[in-house]
Amino acid sequence: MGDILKRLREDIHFMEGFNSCMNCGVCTAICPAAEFYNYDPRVIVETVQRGDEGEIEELLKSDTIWYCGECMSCKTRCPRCNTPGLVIMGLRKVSQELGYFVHSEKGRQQYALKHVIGESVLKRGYCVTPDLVKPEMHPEQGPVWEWIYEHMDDFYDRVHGNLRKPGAGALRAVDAESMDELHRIFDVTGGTEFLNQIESYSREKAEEEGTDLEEGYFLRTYMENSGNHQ
Amino acid sequence: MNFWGFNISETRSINYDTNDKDMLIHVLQEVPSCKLCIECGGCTAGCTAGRLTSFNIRKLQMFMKRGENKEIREELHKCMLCGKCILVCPRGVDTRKMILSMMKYIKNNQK
Amino acid sequence: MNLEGKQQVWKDYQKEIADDRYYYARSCIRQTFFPGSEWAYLDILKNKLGKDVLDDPRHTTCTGIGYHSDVVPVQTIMTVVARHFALMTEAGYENITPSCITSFGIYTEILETWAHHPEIEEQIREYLWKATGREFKKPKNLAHTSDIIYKFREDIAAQARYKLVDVHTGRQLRGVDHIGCHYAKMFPSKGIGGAEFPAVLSGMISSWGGDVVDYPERRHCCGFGFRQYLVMANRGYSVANSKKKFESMRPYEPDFIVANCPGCAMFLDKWQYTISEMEGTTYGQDGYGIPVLTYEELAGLVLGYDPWELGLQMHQVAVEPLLDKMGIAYDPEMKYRTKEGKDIGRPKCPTYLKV
Amino acid sequence: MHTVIIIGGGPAGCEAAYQLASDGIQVHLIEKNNETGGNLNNWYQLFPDRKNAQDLNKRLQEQLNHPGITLHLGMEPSRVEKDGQGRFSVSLSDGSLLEGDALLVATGFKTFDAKRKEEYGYGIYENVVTSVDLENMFRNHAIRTSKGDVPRRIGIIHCVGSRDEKVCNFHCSKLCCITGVKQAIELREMLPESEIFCFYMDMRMFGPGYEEMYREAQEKYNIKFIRGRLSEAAENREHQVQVKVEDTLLGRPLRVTLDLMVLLVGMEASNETQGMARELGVKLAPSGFILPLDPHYGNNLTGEKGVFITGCCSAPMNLTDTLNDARSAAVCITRYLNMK
Repeated sequence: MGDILKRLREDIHFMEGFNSCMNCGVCTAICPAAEFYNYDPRVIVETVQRGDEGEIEELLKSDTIWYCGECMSCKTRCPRCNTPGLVIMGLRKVSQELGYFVHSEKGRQQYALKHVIGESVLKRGYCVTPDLVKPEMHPEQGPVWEWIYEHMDDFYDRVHGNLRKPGAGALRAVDAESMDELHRIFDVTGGTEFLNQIESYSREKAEEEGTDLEEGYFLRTYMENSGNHQ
Repeated sequence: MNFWGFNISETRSINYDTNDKDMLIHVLQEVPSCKLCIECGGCTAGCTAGRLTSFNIRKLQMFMKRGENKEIREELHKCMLCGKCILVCPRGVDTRKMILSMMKYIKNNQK
Repeated sequence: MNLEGKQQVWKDYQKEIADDRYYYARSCIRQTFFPGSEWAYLDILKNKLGKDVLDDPRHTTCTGIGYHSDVVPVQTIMTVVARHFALMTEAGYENITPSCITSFGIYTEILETWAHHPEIEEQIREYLWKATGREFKKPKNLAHTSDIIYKFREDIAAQARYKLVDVHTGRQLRGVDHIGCHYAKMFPSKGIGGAEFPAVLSGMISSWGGDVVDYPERRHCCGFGFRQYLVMANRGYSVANSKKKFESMRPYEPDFIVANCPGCAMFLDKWQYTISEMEGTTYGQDGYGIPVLTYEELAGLVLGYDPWELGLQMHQVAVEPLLDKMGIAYDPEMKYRTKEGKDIGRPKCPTYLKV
Repeated sequence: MHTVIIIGGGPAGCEAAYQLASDGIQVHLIEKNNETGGNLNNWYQLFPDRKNAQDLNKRLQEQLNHPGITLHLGMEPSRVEKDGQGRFSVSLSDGSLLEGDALLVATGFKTFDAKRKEEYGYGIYENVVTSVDLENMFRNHAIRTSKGDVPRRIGIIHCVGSRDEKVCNFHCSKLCCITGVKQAIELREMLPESEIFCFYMDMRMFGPGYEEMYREAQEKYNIKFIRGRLSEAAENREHQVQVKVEDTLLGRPLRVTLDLMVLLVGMEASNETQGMARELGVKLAPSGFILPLDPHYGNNLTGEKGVFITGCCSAPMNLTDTLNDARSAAVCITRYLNMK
């Protein structure tokens, strides 16, 4: 058995998500990603079922595995109790461990996600906080959000928030001890290493392209869309 | 890039309710054997054009049956009309005649 | 549509929900976009229903958005959640109630995984001990905060100051329920009413006097898709999914949408603005959008909370048409003021969407 | 003279009764309903020859006039006991007691309860019916939507309750594919203007004349076959059924609105089959049907001496196979009794 298959078979998501597939298509029929991307979860499961290492490597380097939105609608329906969404989580993990994600446009976005979400978790103790939803990065949030963003301190006070202040309440500052514990959990469980791995593969790619990781490369991964995804 | 950084994606779903089945009606009249296809792919496996291009005759006739005529307009000219597919078909579909009938329909219904 | 058929399904999926003493876990998205909802939830539970809820300042994100964006490994999220269980245990609580649907899905998934793979639970206990010196008991009861409101929906109805009825015509207001995908699609038995006909929100609408709209794309995802929204380049997917839902519900002329997932509530609100700007389409009456509420906001309105204290001014789609129908008194002047009444300006108006 | 007790008066039980009686064996046939025929009573026409199902039923009933057969209609066995000599005594629901030298279980199947596939909306959406409901519509010659209109577009859904781990049925019910083809043709004959689809995973045309019938459905009746299992159905404002499948051979999701949706419900062991298995201590297969002693040489035998099985209590079977299986059971029983 090749290295990729071995890694997949050790992955809990893959183990739980993949039994055997009869190609019935119920997953694709209701998949939001199949509706709007050139994506077919049935074909993903069929590919891993065939078990061809080369074919799976190609998959890990492609845009395809990054189209899924992990809504897990597929789990409800599969008559063989597979979960293509969990198979995707396994494939994405291995793609990132082996550095294959930087080969595709959608895969490279993992750097943007690491930058936006990963760092927010480690700095604020939350995945999202109001100051991170910058109106220029989120035009779709609209003028009300823009206004809230500009008057954040006054505004959150009005709706019972406790923005960046100690104590309980929405949007409070997480205390230093809890943040330390969160960091140590990331260190002990491999979370920090995983984020660093994404960063180092991305850095290599950025250097290869001669762009600055945190500026040019980040913006590219955040905004680039070749339009070849349907 | 627009102001938003994205466009609203279009659906890839086949909408059978709204699709145009006019070509299908035309072709079925001229080549009734089309109804017999069991989508086995025998035609595609040996297809001369399919070896060299993205041409897939099985899918093409299926697209016609679903009223997805755009794909047909894009792909049809790749067929070399060699007729190998007829030899293979286990249901005796006159695939070559089907292609010709599609071509005729498209020629007569140029947009 | 045959209601008795649905009621039979609801009977098949009744889950156990604790009566009292809840450990509360906040949500990244809900506290950012709906802080008033989190406040209202705690206030309703404590002051209207007399329940004991602990709002522990020491808990953090569950890292769920990172997990489903595939930047946080499973062992890490499991250990972060284990820490929440430890905090709950230390505080003397046994019932955990996350406010986020993705958290609820993840807690459920983790407990199920541990049940099938005790060796993973052992490993996580070791990790937690190593990282924090903490130990934990697994929660006795896990329920989403919308489950709690559902459980006490009749008590809320008994204290209601307003009903989901048009006071001018007596017509029942038509409500669309939108259930977050991770509520019951992964584990149907963990959701009230199951995955196909969830009753958690429709039950609230009915109890508070409204009429539930069931439309063809009801079960479809709002389109958040984690990486599909978080990365700008992918947002065409997110908005397209919500649009599909709006198009499908529009013929039913709903008066409001209610969601139990904070992300869905935010997106279904904001995308109506985006679609109106990009395509000129609006989905409500007379150029307005369809107001989108969290279930806490809906409960709050029914109970007579001030709309601006609930944070309804944070919505991009104007809620005033709904407030007017329900006959709720509000001060339009105060909508964008601070707590002290200071004027801090007001948001710009969208091009097409009436506000 | 030997006596055999047969439990279940469907086609298998009836045919076996007649064969045994013709061999000079005394037969007690127990049937819970007030008429024999079992599930056959619900059928309009048979495949592949489109024979009226009730003609066959009548023929089977007439055979029961044989003097060697005693019919116990409206009766259920309340207790079954076996003594040391291999004799069986069966107490009936009216308190009477039957005795016999062998027992033949012919308790058959039940159709899958379509409500268990919640996402298909049976019992909730107005225009979703089962294949059994449709047979009933055929008998009444009334194919109408809930509003009383002629359905313009009809979808037939294969594999409902079969090959589906979600409802704990791993097995293929075998007959639904051909039933779908037959019903599609019947629909076309009654409603020549309507468009008819079959949504299938595999067309399992296992019997003689079946593949030919499938071909005819395409060629002569223009039935449209789409390879994709139904994922979910929903009802729109007009009470039509909107379905979502993947057109798997094109690799694209497909949406279509139907006026009438027919669910080809699969077969499960009947409650009586499960009950008899428990009572007699015979083994069940994972499918819930009774497990024969050997799938090739002992398909009418169970692990219990003197207890025989026939028909759909052991697996989904078409009528041809059921009747053959009944004769085969009769042969086995005769041989068993002669060696006793």
